[in-house]
Amino acid sequence: MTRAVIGHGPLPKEVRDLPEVDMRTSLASSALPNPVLTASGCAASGRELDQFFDVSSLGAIVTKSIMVNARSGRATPRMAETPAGMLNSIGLQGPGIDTFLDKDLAWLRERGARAVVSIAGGSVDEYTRLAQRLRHVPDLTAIEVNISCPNVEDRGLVFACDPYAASSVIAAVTRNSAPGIPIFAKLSPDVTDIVSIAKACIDAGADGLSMINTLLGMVINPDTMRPALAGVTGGLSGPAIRPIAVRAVYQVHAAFPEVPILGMGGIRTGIDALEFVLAGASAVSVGTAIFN
Amino acid sequence: MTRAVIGHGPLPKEVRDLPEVDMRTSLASSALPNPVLTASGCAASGRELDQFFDVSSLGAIVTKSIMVNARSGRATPRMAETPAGMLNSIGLQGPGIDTFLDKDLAWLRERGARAVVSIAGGSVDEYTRLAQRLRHVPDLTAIEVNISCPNVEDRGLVFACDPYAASSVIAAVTRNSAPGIPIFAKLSPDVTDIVSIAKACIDAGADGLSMINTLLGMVINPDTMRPALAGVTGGLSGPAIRPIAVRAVYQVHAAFPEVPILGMGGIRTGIDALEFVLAGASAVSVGTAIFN
Amino acid sequence: MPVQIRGEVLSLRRAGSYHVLTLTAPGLPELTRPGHFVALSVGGDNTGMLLRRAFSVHRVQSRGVYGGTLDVVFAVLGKGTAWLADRHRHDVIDIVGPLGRPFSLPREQVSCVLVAGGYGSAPMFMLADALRARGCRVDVVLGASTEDKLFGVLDAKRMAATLTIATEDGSVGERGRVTDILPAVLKRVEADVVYACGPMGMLAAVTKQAEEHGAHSQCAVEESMACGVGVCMTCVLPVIDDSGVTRMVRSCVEGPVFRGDRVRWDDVGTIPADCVGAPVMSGH
Amino acid sequence: MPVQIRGEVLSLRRAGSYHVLTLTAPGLPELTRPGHFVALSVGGDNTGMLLRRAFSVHRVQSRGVYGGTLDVVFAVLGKGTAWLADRHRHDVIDIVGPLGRPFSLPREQVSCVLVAGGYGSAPMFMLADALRARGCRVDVVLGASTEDKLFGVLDAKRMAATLTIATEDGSVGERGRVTDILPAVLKRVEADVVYACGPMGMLAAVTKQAEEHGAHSQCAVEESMACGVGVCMTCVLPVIDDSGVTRMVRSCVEGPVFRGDRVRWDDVGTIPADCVGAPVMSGH
Ligand SMILES: Cc1cc2nc3c(=O)[nH]c(=O)nc-3n(C[C@H](O)[C@H](O)[C@H](O)COP(=O)(O)OP(=O)(O)OC[C@H]3O[C@@H](n4cnc5c(N)ncnc54)[C@H](O)[C@@H]3O)c2cc1C
Ligand SMILES: Cc1cc2nc3c(=O)[nH]c(=O)nc-3n(C[C@H](O)[C@H](O)[C@H](O)COP(=O)(O)OP(=O)(O)OC[C@H]3O[C@@H](n4cnc5c(N)ncnc54)[C@H](O)[C@@H]3O)c2cc1C
Ligand SMILES: Cc1cc2nc3c(=O)[nH]c(=O)nc-3n(C[C@H](O)[C@H](O)[C@H](O)COP(=O)(O)O)c2cc1C
Ligand SMILES: Cc1cc2nc3c(=O)[nH]c(=O)nc-3n(C[C@H](O)[C@H](O)[C@H](O)COP(=O)(O)O)c2cc1C
Ligand code: FES
Ligand code: FES
Repeated sequence: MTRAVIGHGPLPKEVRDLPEVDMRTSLASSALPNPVLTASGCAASGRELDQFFDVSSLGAIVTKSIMVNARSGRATPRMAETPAGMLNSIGLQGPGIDTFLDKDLAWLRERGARAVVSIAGGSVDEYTRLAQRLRHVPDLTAIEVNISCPNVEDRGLVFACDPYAASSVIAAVTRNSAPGIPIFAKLSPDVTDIVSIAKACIDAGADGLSMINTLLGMVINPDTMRPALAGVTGGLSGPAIRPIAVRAVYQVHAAFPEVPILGMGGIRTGIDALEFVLAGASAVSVGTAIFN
Repeated sequence: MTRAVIGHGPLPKEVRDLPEVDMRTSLASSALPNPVLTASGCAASGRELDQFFDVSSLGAIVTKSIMVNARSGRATPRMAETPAGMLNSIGLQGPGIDTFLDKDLAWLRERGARAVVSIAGGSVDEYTRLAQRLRHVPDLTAIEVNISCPNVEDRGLVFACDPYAASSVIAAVTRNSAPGIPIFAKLSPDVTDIVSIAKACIDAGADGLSMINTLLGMVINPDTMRPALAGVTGGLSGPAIRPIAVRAVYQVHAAFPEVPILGMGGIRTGIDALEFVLAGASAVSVGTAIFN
Repeated sequence: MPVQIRGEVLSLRRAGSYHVLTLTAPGLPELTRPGHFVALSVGGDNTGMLLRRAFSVHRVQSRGVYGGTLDVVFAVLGKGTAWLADRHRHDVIDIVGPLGRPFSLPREQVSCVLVAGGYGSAPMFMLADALRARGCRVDVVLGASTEDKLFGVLDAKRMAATLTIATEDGSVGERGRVTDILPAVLKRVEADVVYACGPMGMLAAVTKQAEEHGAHSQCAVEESMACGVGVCMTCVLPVIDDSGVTRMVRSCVEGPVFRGDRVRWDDVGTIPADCVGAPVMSGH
Repeated sequence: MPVQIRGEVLSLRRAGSYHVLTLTAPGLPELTRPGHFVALSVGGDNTGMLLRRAFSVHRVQSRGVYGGTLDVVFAVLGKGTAWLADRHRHDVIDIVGPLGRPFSLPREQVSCVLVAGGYGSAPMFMLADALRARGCRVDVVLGASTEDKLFGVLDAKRMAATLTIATEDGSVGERGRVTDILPAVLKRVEADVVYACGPMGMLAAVTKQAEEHGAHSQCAVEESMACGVGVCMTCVLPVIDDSGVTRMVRSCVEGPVFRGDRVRWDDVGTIPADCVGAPVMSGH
């Protein structure tokens, strides 16, 4: 989108078609030089991409969702390509918040790149501890709360699929975060009524919404006749889901025109990004297209 | 899938890769010579396709969802192509049940083709009247109940998105249909928990389930900066949604292994069809791929 | 009765802003009448582009070593036409056709004016041949925004009794639109029938001018299509039937050629309230 | 430091069951070491195939009119490789590379055995050159199910001190698998290091045989990859680190070459219970 972002490596080759104008935007109270961010889980913590282009030129890096403890993730295969999309079932592999802060976030700060830290938990308590841990971390652009996680305390029900569960997490995070840091709730499209989940998050204190996370999908390998992913189901991302993402952003923006939205889902080009902006997004995240 | 189905016109060129074996299957109590059907709304009532191949060689034609009265549908543009998919917002244009029975179903019967009649309504009463109207129609292979319609009596809430509403429609249809005719409830993937909707339909008397209908999506035209469809949102179909459809079939089959499932969503090839069968479908419908 | 054919690219050449694509198409020429269209698959294997693209048949030839060829003329508009413009000799393109209802030809030897905007002239040469074979007089009116967007000027010159051209920038012919010059032509040649192909706005205006002149009009419309064969209901527009009732009819099977006076041009893109099955207004 | 290059197809030729693709790749040769891989975009514009495909670098040449070329050897497996096999001269393919960690080269002049299954020999020729340049002895062992699935037999013959071949159908060399013939070779040449590239099962067995013989092993693995550059965590396998702790590590950046004795071959495809961050078992 900004010329600096493109053409030097595995990043959306065509995210460049927007006019060369002042691209400054903001995520709630945080100002960004441009509205193109990476999507959580698709850029790790930025370091690998910095070989290809200057990550500090991005609106921000949204880091891979981090949990309290180190986590090995799911068994492999973790990925299957699908028509204009892909499934992943990484299972939130990561080093845990302490190592993340010491190594990854420290690197981003040193590098001068803006960071949106994505957090994930298996219980309201885990989100609370993550928020507390981030409370005294300086210079965060925002916290993105990945609520598309199973609640281990409620039969594995995904927080993002229930207004009450979603609201409990967001309330805990806002209560325990430093005042002034924008809290974005990341919504799942796998719900009957995304507007009601958005409302629950806003009412619980979310400053903005990130949407959308992946859709639950599955591929069966015709040769083995078994699910292609070790984890059986996985999250569908990529251009295939763009129409669903644009619809979700549009619906939620129509209901809450004042609430900033970080739009994502299948963005590959500047034109795609523009579609999200027209639907109501203030900024966009690029995920799967980074792999292309 | 059966050789007769392919190669003569706009029909899945590659739906042929399954082994040449006995392909007989059944939809609940109805026997089919092979498991490939057309999807509702993608084959009209079969007559146009008969120019390209013998429609009586299909497992069955699932006819365009019919309502009680003639209906003009939505304004144009009604279609937008998306990555590996398309959006449609036809708005159930059709001639109404009487003309349908006189002209379309009569033609199918004369032609010797099996027919699954898809019905759609704006109220439980409309579905009831459609079931009654079909009660004395001989030789129907099944009735497919398209419940992805807004309930005009309940703020336009889609029947398929609420277990109670879905169950009311299915109960009314089963109660008013000829005994012995299989009733398939067609489910929408746009729900938090498709298993609970499936359960509601089965408990209400559905003999089988058709899944999935389209997902709600939207495209904004970057030139006009307005929604590409006159109806703003539309239904997403095609290979893009296949992983979601396979997942839905798999989940519902796991929960209700005895209930026959007519699987659909993005099927283009015999391999794709096999994926649905492995996920638990007894037969498959081909929709968007007919246009290719 | 359309057929499905795997056509091989014989040639692809530029003509002004347009591309002329010639494909092998055995079996197609014999079935094709002026005004028919074909639907071409685009993008190749594993493409994200699912839908066929519709193009008027420009020319068919049934003899020759290839056992039948097809020419279409196209402008690069989006992804699919960009892909077509990038084909090479021997590439294979899947063709379904001929589709739709062709132009109606008059029984008598009447005076016909063929009006086209941009690539809308593509089907007009087959039509002119058919009309002249019946002894009709054929005059041609072509229009475009600028010279390079006119198609087939030389051919038109050769076959038409007269050729009149309008370009919006005046680069050739009169400065203006076809509808600025059409009334004079209708009058001069005492036109009985007007055949038109081009943008909706042009067709609406041509229909009106034909009516004012007392001529019949036959208009080939271009509506966005998903299936092209009548099964999906994407391509509808409001058309008045013989009994005066308006219906939303499929332009891929009941068109693309319509009697101009039957199409409710001003209501295209809407569902007229008096159309069959229109939503019943609630309220007072 | 990888680069992204739009490579032009210079040639595509068959070699037994495989295809050898030569692309222009200015800037790539200078950066590439034996064992590096490249990630190629497949499918062209508007393709439904989003992900790059990974291929070992077979050969690079930095001189010549093209300012750098790249050779990869591939088998047609699915849609993406089928697309690659259908390319023509001058087609453009987007390349990212070199990626991953290359083979470690010994400091001393030791005896090296290079073992490869199928197209696993692709990276071995650059490796053999590098080893011989350091004065190492190089012996090669190639295996495949059948003769046409061996790659580079002639080249291997030319450069290796000895070449031993096994095919499962006995069409050339010994009948059997590489691991049936490897122990004898290791003994005969008094191998210090074994370099291996091929299917996981082969790598596991080669590692074991190397260990039994007392040789080091360096194995290039092939895990399914989404990004190829370390950002997505798709390509992990359980590897023991210097302190004896097992972690799920990314084969695209910490591999594809691993010390054989560090990979928990039997646990590939699982999350070993003693691995860092493994789910804590609940219950008794
Ligand atoms: C009966 C008929 C005859 C036609 N004849 C010609 C011709 O002779 N020469 C020519 O250049 N064009 C012709 N067109 C228009 C041509 O079909 C479109 O320009 C073409 O489909 C655009 O495809 P695209 O992939 O480049 O554009 P995109 O915008 O990428 O297409 C996206 C989708 O929208 C549809 N679409 C977009 N624009 C149009 C349009 N104007 N009309 C119909 N569908 C559209 C496409 O078919 C596709 O499904 C005709 C259309 C119809 C319906
Ligand atoms: C480091 C590395 C080096 C490789 N070197 C070579 C080589 O030199 N020659 C060669 O022929 N092949 C090589 N492969 C395997 C090659 O990447 C796959 O054969 C190829 O990706 C298959 O793509 P496809 O579209 O034909 O198959 P599809 O099955 O259609 O691919 C679908 C998806 O799965 C992935 N995938 C499928 N099979 C494999 C596989 N075996 N390994 C990794 N990803 C896979 C694809 O990349 C794609 O994302 C290598 C793989 C890796 C990871
Ligand atoms: C490999 C992969 C890993 C992901 N990991 C996370 C994650 O850790 N946290 C999260 O909130 N979203 C995660 N996502 C979802 C993306 O952030 C994004 O919401 C989604 O992929 C849609 O955008 P896209 O189509 O541009 O990829 C992941 C997506 C992919 C493809
Ligand atoms: C143009 C179009 C019209 C459709 N009309 C109907 C309909 O009338 N009733 C219905 O139940 N489903 C309808 N569908 C949904 C299909 O029957 C099918 O469930 C869906 O498209 C997924 O299958 P596919 O990906 O193979 O198209 C329609 C789909 C399309 C593309
Ligand atoms: S395009 Fe499908 S009915 Fe006309
Ligand atoms: S493939 Fe993405 S981290 Fe290795």
